[in-house]
Amino acid sequence: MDHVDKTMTMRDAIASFVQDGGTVALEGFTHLIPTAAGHEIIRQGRRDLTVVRMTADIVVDQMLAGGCVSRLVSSFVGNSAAGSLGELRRRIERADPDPLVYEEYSHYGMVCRYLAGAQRLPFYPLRSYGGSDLTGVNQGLRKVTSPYPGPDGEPEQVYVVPPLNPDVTIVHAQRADRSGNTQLWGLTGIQAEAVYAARKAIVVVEEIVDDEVVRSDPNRTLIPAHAVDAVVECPRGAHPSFAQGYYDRDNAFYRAWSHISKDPERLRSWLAEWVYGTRDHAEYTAKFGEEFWTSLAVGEALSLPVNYGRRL
Amino acid sequence: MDHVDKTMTMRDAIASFVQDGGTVALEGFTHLIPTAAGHEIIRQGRRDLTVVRMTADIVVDQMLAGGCVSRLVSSFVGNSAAGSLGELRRRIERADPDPLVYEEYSHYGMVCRYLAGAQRLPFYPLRSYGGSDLTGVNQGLRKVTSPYPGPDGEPEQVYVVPPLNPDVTIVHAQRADRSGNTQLWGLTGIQAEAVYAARKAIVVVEEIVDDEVVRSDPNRTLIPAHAVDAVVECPRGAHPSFAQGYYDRDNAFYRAWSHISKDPERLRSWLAEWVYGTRDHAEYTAKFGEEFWTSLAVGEALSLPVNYGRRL
Amino acid sequence: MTTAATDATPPRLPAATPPQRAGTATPQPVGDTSAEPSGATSPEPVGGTSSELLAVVASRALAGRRTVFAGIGLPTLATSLAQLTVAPRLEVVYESGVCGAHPSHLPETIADAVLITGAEAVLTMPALFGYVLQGGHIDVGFLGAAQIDKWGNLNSSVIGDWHSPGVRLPGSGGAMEVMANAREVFVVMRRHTPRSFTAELDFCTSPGPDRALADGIRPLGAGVTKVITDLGVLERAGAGEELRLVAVHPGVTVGQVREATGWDLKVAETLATVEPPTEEELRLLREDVDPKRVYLR
Amino acid sequence: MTTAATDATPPRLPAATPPQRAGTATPQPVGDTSAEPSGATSPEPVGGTSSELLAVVASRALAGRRTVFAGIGLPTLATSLAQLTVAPRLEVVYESGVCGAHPSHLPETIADAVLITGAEAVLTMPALFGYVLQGGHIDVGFLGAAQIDKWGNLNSSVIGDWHSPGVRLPGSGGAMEVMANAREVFVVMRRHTPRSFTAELDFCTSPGPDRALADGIRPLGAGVTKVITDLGVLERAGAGEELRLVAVHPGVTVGQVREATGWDLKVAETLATVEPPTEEELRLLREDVDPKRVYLR
Repeated sequence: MDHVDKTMTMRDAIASFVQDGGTVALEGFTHLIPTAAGHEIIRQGRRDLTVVRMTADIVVDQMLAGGCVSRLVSSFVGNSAAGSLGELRRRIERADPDPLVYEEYSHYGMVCRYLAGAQRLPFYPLRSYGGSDLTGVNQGLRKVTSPYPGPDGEPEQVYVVPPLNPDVTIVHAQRADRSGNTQLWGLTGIQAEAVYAARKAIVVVEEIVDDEVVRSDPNRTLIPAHAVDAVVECPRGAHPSFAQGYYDRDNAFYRAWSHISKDPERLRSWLAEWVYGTRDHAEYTAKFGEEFWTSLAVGEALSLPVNYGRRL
Repeated sequence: MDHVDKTMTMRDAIASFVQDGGTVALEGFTHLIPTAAGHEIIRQGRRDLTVVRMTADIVVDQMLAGGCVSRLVSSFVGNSAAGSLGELRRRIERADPDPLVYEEYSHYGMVCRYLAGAQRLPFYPLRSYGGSDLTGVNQGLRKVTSPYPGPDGEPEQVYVVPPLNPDVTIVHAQRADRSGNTQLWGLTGIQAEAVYAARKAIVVVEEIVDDEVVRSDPNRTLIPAHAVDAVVECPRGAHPSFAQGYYDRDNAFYRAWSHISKDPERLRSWLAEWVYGTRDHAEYTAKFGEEFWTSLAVGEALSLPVNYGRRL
Repeated sequence: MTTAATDATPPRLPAATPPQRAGTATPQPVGDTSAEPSGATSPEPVGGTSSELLAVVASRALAGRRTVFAGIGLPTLATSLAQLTVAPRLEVVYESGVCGAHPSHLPETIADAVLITGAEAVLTMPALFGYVLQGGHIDVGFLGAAQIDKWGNLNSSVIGDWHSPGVRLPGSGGAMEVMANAREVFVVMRRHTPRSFTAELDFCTSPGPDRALADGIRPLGAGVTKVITDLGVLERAGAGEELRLVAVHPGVTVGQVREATGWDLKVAETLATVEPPTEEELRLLREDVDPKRVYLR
Repeated sequence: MTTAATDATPPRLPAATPPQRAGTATPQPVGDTSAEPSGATSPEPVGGTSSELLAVVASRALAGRRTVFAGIGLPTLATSLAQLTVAPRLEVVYESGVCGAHPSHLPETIADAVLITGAEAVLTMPALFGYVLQGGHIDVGFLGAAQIDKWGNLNSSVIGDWHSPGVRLPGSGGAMEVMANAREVFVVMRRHTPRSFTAELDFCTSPGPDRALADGIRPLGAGVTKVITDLGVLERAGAGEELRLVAVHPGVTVGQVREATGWDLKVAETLATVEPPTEEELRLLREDVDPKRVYLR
């Protein structure tokens, strides 16, 4: 079979698939956060987005500050363990400079929403939420009675969440081929489900590799080409998070962010310099200098090969 | 942390975890079928088992002929594409020599039952079964009304299946460490979910490997040690199915089985010779002779390594 | 592996009607779907047609399609030919979880090791059935069955009563899921007979959208839209429509097809005659797709 | 990553009561959980206790436990010490999906790359939350919170009204799932104050089994069974029981603890005094577990 070449520049991919007013999921649990894509959304001045992200962290704070976001769906709002998200807190606590609609879930609630979305299910049941005040502030959380008796023979209730089907999901991965067969390792989180749940999917990768690399290990392909609409090569696109085997986490940036984002002026001047002031992610990374990247470099710890076998 | 050594002989593992009257799931979708475990169950004369297996094929026909099984839960009953399961058909069509209770599902119905079992959910919804006559003969299939309106604004119904929690699940895999961290590749089917759904789990492997082998590629561990109770080293234990990268499928045996199992006498003499007549799987494999195994040997097609990285 | 996708060929039915409950002389119906290449017991198809013709007609129907859920055998021929002709970017997804296979040898089952080595992706069952199939990523699913009715409902479970069947067939496998979730379903039936094209199924394993709706379940796909047989081609557009004869093979009459159908078969206003395989289609099938004639019989 | 498991230390509350809605001078409460080793802004804990004491007490409570769902920081110290003392086979599962980590360096987050390289398994989120946690494989989960009440319900969402909060805290993360599914939950609170040990939560993020039952949901775990603070140890057995004081640290009086608690704290009939860390426990913590004193403060 022929292959469709889905490679695009980040600029074209964002321009093609992220629309004002749309719902954009950016996933990657601490690892492989699609920061470069978030920056390009800011550069292109998208407005009124619903952003979906389990762990709303620095990239979300930046998109909020960029004025791109009117609604947030998340299960954790914080700068990892390093401190605060200044813009997010101002938006939620004081509607400053604008209100932010916030749909709050738990992590597994979000996981189950993606699972329902990926499986075209009308709802997904889970064992959380019983007795939580979240059920009072989130109308998405509802109950279903199981048609099977519970362990005590009585009818059993369980909470359910509704499916999540983003207009576009953006994930970052280590590598893909040109048609979108995507391989990631280390923490793989919810990326596959977020991609399958979406109407369109952009995969940003550290490197585009030859078909033979992917095909040497088909079990490593967590996102097959048929689920992918655009492949963007963008080395170091997950900074300040990390890409297992490619570069380490920039912990200093995480700590610094709490201070930057605490002061709206400082935050806006950071955006002006590092996002609006760079044409693309290549310029952003170059601005840090090679010495900086050397400090995040990692050594080699190669997986031992497995044999897929060949008919003799 | 210290590791628990969970390695056991096949004999001890079956004796410890498979009880008369219990529910035993054997999974492996064409690939990595735990045949050797099935044979040991026959040798030990287990009775009145409920056997759960998505694709009830040769190993199930053999266990039926061994008189071990009174109930079958499955979504496909046939000798792959190679022909009939004689004993199964006699049991279902003519109660010969005994009746067999059969719970019939579709493949995804079984998948969802394992998913519910692994997740301790009271039920699992799916988009199948609407209008199928299976809902008339299987009381496990029930409906739930979604608490969210459907696309047309009206209430939406969906079928659900109940959780499946076998007393023991047995799977075959390429390799594991002594504590049960299990790696498999090629077709991985429903093995992880079947193990997590079970009260006890036996993993049968082509080889037990050093901890370092497993730890060089943690994403390849689909079944972590905490879900495993026994690790049995049993090379060629999946014959006549195959183990990707270890040996190929014995297609001639599949074709032969239709003829063997068609004739009850021939089937019983096959069992006498190959199962009761061998002390264990090592004797069974030796009986085939090395030339035979050479005919199923596979060449090398190694996965390219990935870098997990090392902090410098 | 399953009637769902391993092979479009249905299990052959026993010769006797009703099926002999004690008939030791009945052929083996369960799973005897001739997907095994050495299964040389299959008779030449009746009606003067051939695997080649069925494969060619099926391949043409794949024009413009992106993803196919298919088994081994006739679907292998049809999809491989389509990739060489009308649908160069067609991706075949196998029930075993393989996507984008690049096999070194012609595969003998949907789980053949040669489908895995060098594939683009291998998925777990929850991902394959949940995300790919139920998730709506399959354009066309190929199915076979022992019986089909005029709404495209399929039986692959039993001949006779389910509780005490004359013949126990393999069951659904993933057929029910393909029917429920693929955008449309193609059925290839090697032998068009009144017993397989029946007014009343002995048992409905895989229901089309009409039965789903009657059960209060919203169908996601159109169900069976095309049936390719040794006599011709039947089509329906989706829910609410009966299968109707749209084309016959050269030399086949409408009367022959109606006689071979167990219900009062409707015929399209403009009935076509199937265009015979071109020389190029036959050359590709014979030289490139299946030079050893594993499935071409 | 989350209050669920990243760190047992709760976000510090603002000094003012009620929290200033426009208070630019409030400390940063969101996520300021001091899991960052360089976060040297944390004050020395009050009450004369220390990270060492809390870690030692928590580690002893892990005797006989098989699996722990834990974060980085104090739980790292407690679980690592337990592996060297009372629970050599203890497996730590991280919210990031890592099982059986063998890190080359002390991890700085639950997703630190050094936890992945050399680990025994790394799971996807559906597997981690669905199969491991909800599946019932976790004996003990460590949680932190901004507020806890006498039934062991936890607040990590907001101070003030949810719709217009004085302080927006990180939220559940996986805390609700740990509470709902782990056999039992240990809470470590560095500062035992009436504002964090409150009669009435501002918001219940992670409910214990009593609240679940009242909502008609069958709880699977016992909820919070142990709270370790700078003043002592509180325990409850499960649904229907209040937390009660079972032990105080040397030099701490019952009156002090009751005064620092926002509800009328019950006291066990036989109140114990916490056994101070042994020399061996301290040696292991200081020399083997955290020789660079990343978390030992």
